Amino acid sequence: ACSTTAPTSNAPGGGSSSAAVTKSKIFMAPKFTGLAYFEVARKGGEQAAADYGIDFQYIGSDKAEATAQIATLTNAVPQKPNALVVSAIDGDAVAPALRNARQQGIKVVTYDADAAVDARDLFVNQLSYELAAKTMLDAALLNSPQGGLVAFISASPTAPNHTAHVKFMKQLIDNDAKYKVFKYVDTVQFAGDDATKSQELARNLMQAHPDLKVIISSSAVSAPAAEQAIIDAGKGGQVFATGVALPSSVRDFIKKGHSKAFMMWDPAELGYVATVVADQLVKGKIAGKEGESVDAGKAGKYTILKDGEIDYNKPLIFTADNIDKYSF
Amino acid sequence: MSETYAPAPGLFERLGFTGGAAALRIRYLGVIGFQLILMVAFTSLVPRFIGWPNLQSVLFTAAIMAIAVCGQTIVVLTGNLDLSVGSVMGLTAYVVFDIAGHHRGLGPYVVLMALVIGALLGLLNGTLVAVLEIPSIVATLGTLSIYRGFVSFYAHATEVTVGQLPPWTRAVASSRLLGVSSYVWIALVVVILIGLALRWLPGGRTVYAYGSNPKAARSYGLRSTRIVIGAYIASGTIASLAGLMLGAQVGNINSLVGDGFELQVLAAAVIGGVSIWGGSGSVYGAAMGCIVLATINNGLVLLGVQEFYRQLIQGAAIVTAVAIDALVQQQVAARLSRRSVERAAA
Amino acid sequence: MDTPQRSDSSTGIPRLEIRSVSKRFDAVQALSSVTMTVEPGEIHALVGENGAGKSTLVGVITGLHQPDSGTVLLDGEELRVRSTQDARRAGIAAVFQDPNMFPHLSVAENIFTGQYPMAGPVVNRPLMSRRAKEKLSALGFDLDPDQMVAGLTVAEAQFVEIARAVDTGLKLLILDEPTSALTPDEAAKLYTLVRRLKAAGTSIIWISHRMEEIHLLADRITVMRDGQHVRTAPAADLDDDEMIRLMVGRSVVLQAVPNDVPLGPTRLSVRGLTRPGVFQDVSFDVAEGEIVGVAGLVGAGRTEIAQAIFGLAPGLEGEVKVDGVTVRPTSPRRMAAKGVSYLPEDRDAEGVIAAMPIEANIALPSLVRLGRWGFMSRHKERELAEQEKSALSIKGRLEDLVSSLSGGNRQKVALARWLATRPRVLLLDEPTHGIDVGTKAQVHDIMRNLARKERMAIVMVSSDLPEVLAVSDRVLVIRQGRIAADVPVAEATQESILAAATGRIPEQGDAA
Amino acid sequence: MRSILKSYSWELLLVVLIGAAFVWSSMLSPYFLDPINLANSAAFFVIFAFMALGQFPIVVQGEIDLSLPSILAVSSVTYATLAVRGVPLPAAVGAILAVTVAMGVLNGVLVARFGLPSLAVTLGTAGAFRGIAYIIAGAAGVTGLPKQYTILGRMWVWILPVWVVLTVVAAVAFAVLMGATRFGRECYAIGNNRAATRMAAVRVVRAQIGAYGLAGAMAGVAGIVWVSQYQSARGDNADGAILFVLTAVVLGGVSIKGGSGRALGVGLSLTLLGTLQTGMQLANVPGTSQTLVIGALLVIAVAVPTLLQLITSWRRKLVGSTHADQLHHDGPPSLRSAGESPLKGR
Ligand SMILES: Nc1ncnc2c1ncn2[C@@H]1O[C@H](COP(=O)(O)OP(=O)(O)OP(=O)(O)O)[C@@H](O)[C@H]1O
Ligand SMILES: Nc1ncnc2c1ncn2[C@@H]1O[C@H](COP(=O)(O)OP(=O)(O)OP(=O)(O)O)[C@@H](O)[C@H]1O
Ligand SMILES: [Mg+2]
Ligand SMILES: [Mg+2]
Repeated sequence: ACSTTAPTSNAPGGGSSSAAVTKSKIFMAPKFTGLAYFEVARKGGEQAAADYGIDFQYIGSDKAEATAQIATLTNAVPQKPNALVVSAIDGDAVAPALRNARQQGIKVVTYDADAAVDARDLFVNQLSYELAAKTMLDAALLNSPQGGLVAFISASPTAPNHTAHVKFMKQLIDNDAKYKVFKYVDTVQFAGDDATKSQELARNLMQAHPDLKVIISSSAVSAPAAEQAIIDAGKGGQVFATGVALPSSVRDFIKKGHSKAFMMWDPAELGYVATVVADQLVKGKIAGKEGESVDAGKAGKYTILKDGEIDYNKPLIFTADNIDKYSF
Repeated sequence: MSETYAPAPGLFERLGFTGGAAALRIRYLGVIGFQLILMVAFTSLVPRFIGWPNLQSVLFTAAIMAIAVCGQTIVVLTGNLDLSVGSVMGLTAYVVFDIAGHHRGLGPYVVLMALVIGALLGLLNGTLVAVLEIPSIVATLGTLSIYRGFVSFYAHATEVTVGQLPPWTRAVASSRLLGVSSYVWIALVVVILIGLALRWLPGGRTVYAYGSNPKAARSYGLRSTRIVIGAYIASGTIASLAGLMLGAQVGNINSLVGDGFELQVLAAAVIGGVSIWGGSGSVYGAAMGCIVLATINNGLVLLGVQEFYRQLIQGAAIVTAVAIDALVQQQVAARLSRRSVERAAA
Repeated sequence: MDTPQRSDSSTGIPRLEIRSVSKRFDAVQALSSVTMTVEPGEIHALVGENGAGKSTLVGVITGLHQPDSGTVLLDGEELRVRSTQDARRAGIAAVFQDPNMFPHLSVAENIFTGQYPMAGPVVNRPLMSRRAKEKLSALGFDLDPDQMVAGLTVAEAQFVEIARAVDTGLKLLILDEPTSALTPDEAAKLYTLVRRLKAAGTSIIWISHRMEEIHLLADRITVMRDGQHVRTAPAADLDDDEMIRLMVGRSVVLQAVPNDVPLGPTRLSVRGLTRPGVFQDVSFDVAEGEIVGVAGLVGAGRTEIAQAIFGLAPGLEGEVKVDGVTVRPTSPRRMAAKGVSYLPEDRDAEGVIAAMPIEANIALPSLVRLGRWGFMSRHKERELAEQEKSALSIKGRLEDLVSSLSGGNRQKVALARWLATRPRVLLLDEPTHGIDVGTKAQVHDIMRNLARKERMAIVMVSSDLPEVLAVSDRVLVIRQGRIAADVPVAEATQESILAAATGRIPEQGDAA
Repeated sequence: MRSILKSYSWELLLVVLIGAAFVWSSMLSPYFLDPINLANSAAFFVIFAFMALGQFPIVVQGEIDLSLPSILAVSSVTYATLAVRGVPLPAAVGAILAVTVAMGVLNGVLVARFGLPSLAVTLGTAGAFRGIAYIIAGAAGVTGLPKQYTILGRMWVWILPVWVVLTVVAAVAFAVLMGATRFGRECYAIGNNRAATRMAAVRVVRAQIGAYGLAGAMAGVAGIVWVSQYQSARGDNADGAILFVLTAVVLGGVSIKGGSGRALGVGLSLTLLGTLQTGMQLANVPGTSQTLVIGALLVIAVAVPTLLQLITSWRRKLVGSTHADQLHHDGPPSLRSAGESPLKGR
């Protein structure tokens, strides 16, 4: 009585793809609930749901653990959503759960943090890794035009997007003339999206490298926390933290002139695009093939690239001039 | 057998450490020795380590933890644990600063509010442990989830941003006195005050007595329920102060602030020689434990060592600390019992 | 002997009056309608078998237990105490049977717990130390008041407890078996103290199993049995036999039974056993069927020697042979496998597992035999337990928890678990410590039986000299970790043993 | 009959709660009663079940092991690394078991042989082992395992995933181990009174090291389960799982003070927690509420017996008789094993 395939459930419900679906049911699963960033993206998803008549649900655990997200996804499948929009906390560990969902005819779109390529249909990347790296370095240049020593704080050694960002930044500093003014500290520190830890690292990095000019982090928690630590250490205006941050959390720094620039994208629009893409997959408007183009309405038009990646690629650099335009 | 005895003054006695008091004091020396070894090692590898700016940075990192560890120490002295420290810190930080952000005129009442919230959370912990007799590790494991759950409920995935914090709290967080951060001074004051209270106030002595032998304490009419609840209220109140300071220091406060602090604080207490079985140890040792942890973290960043190794080294430090501690205690016990033999022989 | 003294307050109101007090613990009726009085300034001995309810009565008087019914009156007024602190305020203090120390705290703090001398809102620690020292010196005991209690010997700890209880202006002082851990010298100091307090008008309740000290001290004696008051009489009216008869409901005599069975070859042989700083060069032999009594002052190292032979002390020098085969005593398990067993002196902490049933306790050391491949047979376990239970006539059902038994029965369980392994050498450490005379005689019979019939070699460590003389075939005396005398029982007297133990009179050729 | 009911009252309570949770879950979500889904959800709890079963004898002995999730991480990354390198399956499994048992034994030696407090020791080794896992896995983790190494993750026995079946087998094995073997009896004895057990010629140190080694092996197997279910491994695997594991053990009626508890209870509590979580997730209850429910369940369930006792005593007090002193029989000190009289300092 042993078999290597799971018996599939034949409970009633949606799920059976491609057949004309008029109102799609889409679940959005962030890495974990409780972070402001994902909450903004959720607003975008809800906007898309309103615009396109989608049955939208926001699901997830408040624990930043892979097992918790896997449980969430596993239990999403029997509810027969037409699509899952997922930011993967551990892209490889959640892959089997996502593959299972796909086998059941559920479309899977990742946003923010990708899963294994064969575990999802499409990945809406906020910024291609290289563009993200460039933008962060541009923000660093705005802060410290004369360049100087850069240190990186990453979320965790196991977060692929953070790792890729650091890798590209190092390459750009090594090879791109524009960023030649920078040097970098080779060892990457990890703060696990924890504000306290980020601050401690920022302080220790400043001690370790008296000539440190910039701390760059692609964690929206770490970058503002590090800036705060710099200010409290009395180094505001001499050392800068930059990288990804919600405008709301850095408005104060920029207005007070401690910092010149942080970067991000519009998470709400990212959530919007991801939800619309999922909806169109469900409705059969797109097949998810390379080269296809996607019309996300008021959020613009995009092209599907290699490996099912859609680059949202609208970096924002927040400076004193524009920060008041952003309300998230 | 002679009527009285006066053992020949050994090294310990000549240093003023007599009898059992020596046991406790030697345990301090253990932590201090550990810290010295770390400092020598780091200085020889990275001379900048010993520079004043760096040391002051280490102290600043240790400050909030040193405050939180005081509360944990009081609870551990009673033979219990408080695993909800991190959640209490997070809850107070978020809730209080959220309210303060909406009611600008609160001023220093913010602190009062925080302390009251902390005391109430502590009261709940204490009631679960002392009245409902739930083993403390279980009870506070539960409230760890419950308190954290409450913050994320309350926060609704939004942040209290720097701009919303009362400016004076930020001012305290970044201010300095005699070249040292105010936080370090606050921590120093709190640690000393609590240390003094534990040593000189009847309530403090009662905590030690209860932790040393709960059954005897009860038979001497010490109110066990009151002592345990009191310890938890103290822990909650102190944690809320730490949470308030942490919130002001972090600036942007989300519902996850303070997560995992409980284990850091427990580790610091253990490294600082606070006996996990209750009845012995001191807040000074525990505060030293915080400095040890901060030193390890700082030194490794200075050395440019990868994060992976930090966990490894910190874990090894904890094990080494308890091992040394046990060794010292055994030595002391052996010494004392041998002295009894000498007495019998005298 | 003093005559009962009705001093100062000649109003005739008793100092303490207990009126039909009852107290029940789950299944046990510990006290049933006990009525008695204690007069001002008298020493009132309270005697009774183990489990008679003496300690429970103390608990009721001092607020440790709340009686189910009945009242306690102090100087004619109803006493309402809910803790020992309340009792203390009312003028009642007690030294309890179970040690109630705070091992991590200093001697001074142990003495003043809950009633610290204050200087405003803070504890006046220097004053506390000074007063502690005074109190101890008043007892003739000069201890460093800042020393940690964990490092004290049992006797020292006992004195700290006494110092804590004794106070000027006490109305009633209760001492529950205060001398069980003391040497005769130390006990004598306590007697002096108690007489002094009595002279100052304090009433004293003295609980003891030692007949001689009861006769030495008591004005009146109250006998209890099975939670009931049996009789109160002036000490002069009760002789030993009568008292024992009242306690047990029959007469028991502790007397030597001459050994009529010849001894066999040497079973246990110890040569040059040394643990530096604890005991040195201990050598002796025990033959099949022989009972060797080990006497000595408390702290002389008897327990340490017995435990070392049982494999509890690593780093040992010397040689141990069982039936001619050399065994290295490295662990209890190893020694048990070689047929050596050890009954610890601290029954509740080491002898039994109170929260487990009788059967599980009895079977624990025999688990290896009770099944195969690591499994154990419940059936065999019960069989074994039943057998031992009836052999030692232990009360209760097999599935009852040991915690529900009285001290004597617990001791029997502690012994039964070893007898079940059919040992060849039995090391007994204070086998009758804190046991009433009735059970004591029973235990002695069991020991004789084991030696004579089962051919075991028995080593009995005991501080009870009459017992040593009554049971042993040979007596070893330990002093400062060395064998000070090794004599056949016929040549030993209480005086000669004491002399060897204290080393006061360096006589008798045997002294090492 | 009555006494059986009484001695199994905790398990009965759990069964009732499971029934209630089933009804509640099926009302919350129409998808809950789908057997395939139930089986899938059960598979999710296998990892926790293995760790909880491993933890169980240790807790019965009155100790604790916080390092199991870290051992799992070492296991998963090592297994995945070996798999990617093409080491034959049996050799890989053998190596994993050897490594994880060794880690468990290390804990056991530190706790039992050197007498260090288990909470502190395993807090330390939890960090150290996690560091090792990161070092082995490197930054990216390990993926792309050959199929045969993860085959068990996709195998079904009739209507159940093979791992679920193996978990049930393991649970039964632990029930037998703790209920009918010498080792089990020794565990209970040690948990009740370590000193007396040692005096009864039981090889206490060996039994304790054995329990830790066994727990290590269980965490090792859990690591293999992880890899076979998730087809990848990273250094942070199962980080934070210890709270769930402890919750399962304690809710299963295993006293954290040691000496009591049954495998049946642990199995039932896992079922209860699984039912609740699955039900809530199927109903898309927000994560925060889930945390709150589980935390509250833990506290309330453990408090119920004392609460009932309190209520009866209050009632009795109202009626007039006083049994209040019985309530305070043995107080709340956590992790204090009964036999270790602190006075016996030697
Ligand atoms: N806390 C308790 N819980 C349950 N039973 C108890 C408790 N305390 C005492 N008992 C029981 O009450 C009875 C009287 O015990 P108590 O300690 O008063 O006897 P005792 O006369 O002091 O004996 P001993 O000479 O051994 O000290 C015994 O059967 C004992 O088992
Ligand atoms: N609680 C204790 N802490 C430290 N040392 C102790 C303690 N109890 C006893 N000792 C010391 O250990 C040594 C040996 O004591 P041991 O108990 O073996 O003596 P003993 O003759 O068996 O006395 P007892 O009659 O109490 O059994 C003594 O020097 C004693 O002072
Ligand atoms: Mg008694
Ligand atoms: Mg002894």
